[in-house]
Amino acid sequence: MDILIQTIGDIINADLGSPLAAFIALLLVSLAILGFMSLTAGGLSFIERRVAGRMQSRIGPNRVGPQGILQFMADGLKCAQKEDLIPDGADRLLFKLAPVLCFIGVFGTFAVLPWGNGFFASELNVGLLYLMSVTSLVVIGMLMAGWSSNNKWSLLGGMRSAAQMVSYEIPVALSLLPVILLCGSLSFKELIGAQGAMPWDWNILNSPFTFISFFIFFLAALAEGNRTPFDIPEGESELVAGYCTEYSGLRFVFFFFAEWANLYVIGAVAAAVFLGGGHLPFGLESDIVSLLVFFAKSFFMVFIIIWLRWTLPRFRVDQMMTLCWKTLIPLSFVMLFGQAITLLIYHELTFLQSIVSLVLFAICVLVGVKFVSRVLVNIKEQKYKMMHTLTGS
Amino acid sequence: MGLGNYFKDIKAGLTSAFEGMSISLASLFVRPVTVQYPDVDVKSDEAMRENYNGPLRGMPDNYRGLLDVDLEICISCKLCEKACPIDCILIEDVKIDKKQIVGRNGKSTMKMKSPIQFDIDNSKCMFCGLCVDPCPTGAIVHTNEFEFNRSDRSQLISRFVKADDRAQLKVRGAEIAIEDAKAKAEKAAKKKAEAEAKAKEEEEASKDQSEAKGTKE
Amino acid sequence: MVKEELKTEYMTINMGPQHPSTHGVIRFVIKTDGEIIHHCEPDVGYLHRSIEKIAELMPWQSFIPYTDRVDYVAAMNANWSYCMAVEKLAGIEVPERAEYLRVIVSELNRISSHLVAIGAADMDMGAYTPFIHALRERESINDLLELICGARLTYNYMSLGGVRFDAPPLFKEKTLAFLDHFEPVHEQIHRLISDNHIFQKRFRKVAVVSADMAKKYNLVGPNLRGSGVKFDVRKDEPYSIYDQLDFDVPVGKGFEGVVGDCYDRYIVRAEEIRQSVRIIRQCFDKMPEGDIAAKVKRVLKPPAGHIYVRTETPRGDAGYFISCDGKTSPERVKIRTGSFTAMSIIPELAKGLFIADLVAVIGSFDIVAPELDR
Amino acid sequence: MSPIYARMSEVVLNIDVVLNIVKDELGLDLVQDESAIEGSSLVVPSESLLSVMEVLRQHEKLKFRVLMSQTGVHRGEDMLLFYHLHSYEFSHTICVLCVVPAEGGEVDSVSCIWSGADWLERETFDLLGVHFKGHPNLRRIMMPEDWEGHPLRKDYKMPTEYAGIDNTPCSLEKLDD
Repeated sequence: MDILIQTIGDIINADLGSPLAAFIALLLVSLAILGFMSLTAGGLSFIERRVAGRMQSRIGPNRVGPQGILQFMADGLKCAQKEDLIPDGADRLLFKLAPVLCFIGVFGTFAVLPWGNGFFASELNVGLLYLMSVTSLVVIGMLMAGWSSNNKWSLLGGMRSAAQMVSYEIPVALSLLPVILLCGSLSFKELIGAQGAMPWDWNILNSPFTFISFFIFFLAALAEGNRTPFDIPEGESELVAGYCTEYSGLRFVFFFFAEWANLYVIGAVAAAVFLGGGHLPFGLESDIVSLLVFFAKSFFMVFIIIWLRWTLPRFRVDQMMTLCWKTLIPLSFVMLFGQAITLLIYHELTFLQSIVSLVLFAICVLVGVKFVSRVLVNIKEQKYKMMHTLTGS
Repeated sequence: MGLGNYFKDIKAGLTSAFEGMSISLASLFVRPVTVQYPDVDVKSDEAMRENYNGPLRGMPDNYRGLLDVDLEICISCKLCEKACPIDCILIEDVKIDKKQIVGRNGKSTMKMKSPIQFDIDNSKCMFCGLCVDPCPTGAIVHTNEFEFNRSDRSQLISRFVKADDRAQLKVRGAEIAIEDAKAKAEKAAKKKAEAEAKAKEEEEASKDQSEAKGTKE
Repeated sequence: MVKEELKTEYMTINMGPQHPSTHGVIRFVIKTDGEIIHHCEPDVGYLHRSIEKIAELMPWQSFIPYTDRVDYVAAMNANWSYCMAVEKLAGIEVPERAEYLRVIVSELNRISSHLVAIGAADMDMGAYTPFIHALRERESINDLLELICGARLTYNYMSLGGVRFDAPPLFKEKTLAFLDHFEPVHEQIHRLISDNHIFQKRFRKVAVVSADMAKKYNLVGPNLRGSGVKFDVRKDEPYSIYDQLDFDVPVGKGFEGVVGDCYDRYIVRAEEIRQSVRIIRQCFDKMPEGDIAAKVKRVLKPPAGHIYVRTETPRGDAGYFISCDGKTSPERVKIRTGSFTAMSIIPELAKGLFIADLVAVIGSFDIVAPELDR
Repeated sequence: MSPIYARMSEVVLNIDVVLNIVKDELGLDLVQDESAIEGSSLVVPSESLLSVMEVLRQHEKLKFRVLMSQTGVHRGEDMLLFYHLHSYEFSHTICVLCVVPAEGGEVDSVSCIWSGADWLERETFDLLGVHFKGHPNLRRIMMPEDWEGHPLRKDYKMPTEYAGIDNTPCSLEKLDD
């Protein structure tokens, strides 16, 4: 059931049976989503800059608003005031259309994204399939932007992005297949419903195969979202700014809007499909709580993406393609078959699943502990031992 | 590429990313090194100690900032003007009444001349400090002032001699020049007179001698 | 039916002078076949300031601040080369304490310069965090050098016959405290980026310069040692007090690929940082008390003749050729720098590389544009 | 200090050895350049520069495989060209001086012997106006293509304007009141 539409319908107190009321309700829903998306994208841009700043021993934007929280609004306003330049010799129609397409590609995904355990803008039974196909629009947008700019760097960026995105759609889809196999559905509602509250009940820890599938999905989704280490289409040290070199003002904002919103999409899909959606243990289930839990999980994934970006260098274009075709795709096939076989075994030996899940969970905890200890060592090394006794200049 | 290499690749990628991420996360918890400059008084030791973790506290004594000239002890020797590699110093001077001054290095010197124009073009100055080294009295020094943005390039020229002083010095200088000229003329006249007297004496002496000779003969 | 043949042509791309990764203002005209470079023509001279011409108009001492500007990333080392050349020309003896101070500041400067080189190479690869971590440490070195000479970048610290300022009180303590802090952080930066698998993949087996090729093109310094030639002016033609100091000369051994690839050049710089730390510690142990500068006439008139002096700067040996006709200013100063020769090898190296590799090559050669153009 | 490093001061290249080698190989009588303050230096006539350089590079007692620096000095009527060679095998250096007339001076390019000479000679051409015969790509390198004159020559006049940009130096002016 389309709960959001229902809710809106309740609020405006209309009979959803009539076409006009349904249209108004839909419009309101999409406006709400647009508002959410802009806030998320803007907020993420702020969070990313602050996190990046702290990871690089600097502060990041902290001037506009308390702790710089309104920085994204200032940036948006600034960009809105900029002159809208279209380069001489550019294909004007395509040049104007490209950012819109990119934006639509990301905006469309919000139609099926879950907002918690029971919230959906529209609950499609082919939700994942829809999501995969609608994000392909972004490729066309970037290719158009690169081609129409009449700039060779843009063209190179556009070509790279086309090659990259077309290739990485395959591992994204393939790595989702084991989970689909497990849950037997493409609908987000059922994917979430099939998982439990505790970590070992999540899809990711179901078997080693889903575990690895998660990483494949994560990497491939990074590549689709143009994030480091796969930010090859816009790698500024190589291609100036890639496909969006010639864009300015609001059109440029559209691209970056799409990019940051896409971050959230990646996080949300990962949270819904692999990380147990909005479930909470100990029977604390309620709509609002599941909403919060879901957001927390999505934003944690987003944080990891940001964190990765400010840690890793960038692949070279051929290495990126090698990684896709020679590593991720074969691996995801193996995972698919492995999961199929595992399912058969689990069917025979039901207790095995919980043992495997617990073992995987234990491994995760161990790795986490190791990680924390490394972090502590590194913190100790980085701190400058102040010489308070030696104050002479 | 064998299967072994394939897994080695994946393992190397994962472990190095693991370590890298632990380092970038670590810096998330370490205080940033940024000094938020206009908010923090960078010249003060205390403020810098609170806001910056590095070896520097405040500004060092020999910081090479904006040049400053102490005209009281400047003896207008023009060594700085000669030392400047880019000719951004211009000095014009007049003679003044002799004055005993004590330089920054503690040595006392006689001040005979004073600049009536001492300009430094800060838009050209590269703060190399070569003008400071040869100064015999320590009149020209670097301050630790580094904020000297101006709206106009002509305002970047620091003129150390004020217009009033310049006028005064010029008047006094002219007087001294006249006095000097007078003194010189007097001296010259005196010298001349002396020379004449000497010549006369010599003449007389020779006369005397010849007379003496004459008498002898 | 007219059969149209498919025609392909090379795409000419203008990379620079305002491209983000050309380390200053260098321009490359590259002809590419898609992503692969077919022909690369460097176009230098955007930062040409006629420093050699300026030298002819200057008294001998006044040219020292200009040598700062030759290579502003390692100004101390450039100072030193010029001073040493003039001192040899005029027969000026430098006091021992001044020599130690010179070694300390130029090794500190070498560390900071290599940190920039390493950081810039990382940034060209898309890793920003290591770059800023490297610059954070460099900032501390700038603080130390500011403490001793009052400037942060263009030091003008050395004078003919010695140095201009003595080490202030606590300079030793602060420097040693910094080194204690720096050594683990330096290792940390390496764990962060040099050991990174993606980074290694980008750098290894890319743009291999064999030892013969390096000699033919006269690569110098870390670029030469990256190709496996063990030559360091500090060891092989020791000047100053380097023969009394104990340090190693790192050479490229094909750490992650073949000898002479980008990764070798990169890691040689990293190793040199460790050696510089060793040198500074030794210098502080051995530094005597005494004068910091010899008495030099204000108007210097060296005897006529010519001299070619080289010292090891972070970008290889900087050769200062000075011709003197016995006047108060040089007749001709020629500055032979490492970046210039490193740049001349790029057209040959770039053939067949990816555009992204060209960026890696520039980063690994550590080209500094003002030094290239002078 | 470890003994594997040959110190330059210990392995001093005897200039007579070089002169003898050149005489044996080419039958040329060369003279030593006395104006060098440090190290050995020899004068080579411009017409036999290429063959002498070839000998210096190839001879197994010399093996000057590296051209460290190439430059010129404009002195009166003459253009003095300096070539600084180095050998990593023996760790010795030598300076080769070649004098050509300043006006219309020509000399053989050594870029066929050392590839690194390519850019060095381009720079000398650009700044001093020496023409190198047989150079593959003798164009301006530092100055713009349409620049007039060669800046490092002693008779060079500073231009007051380039491409419409005023180039007169600004300096402080004396006050007059």
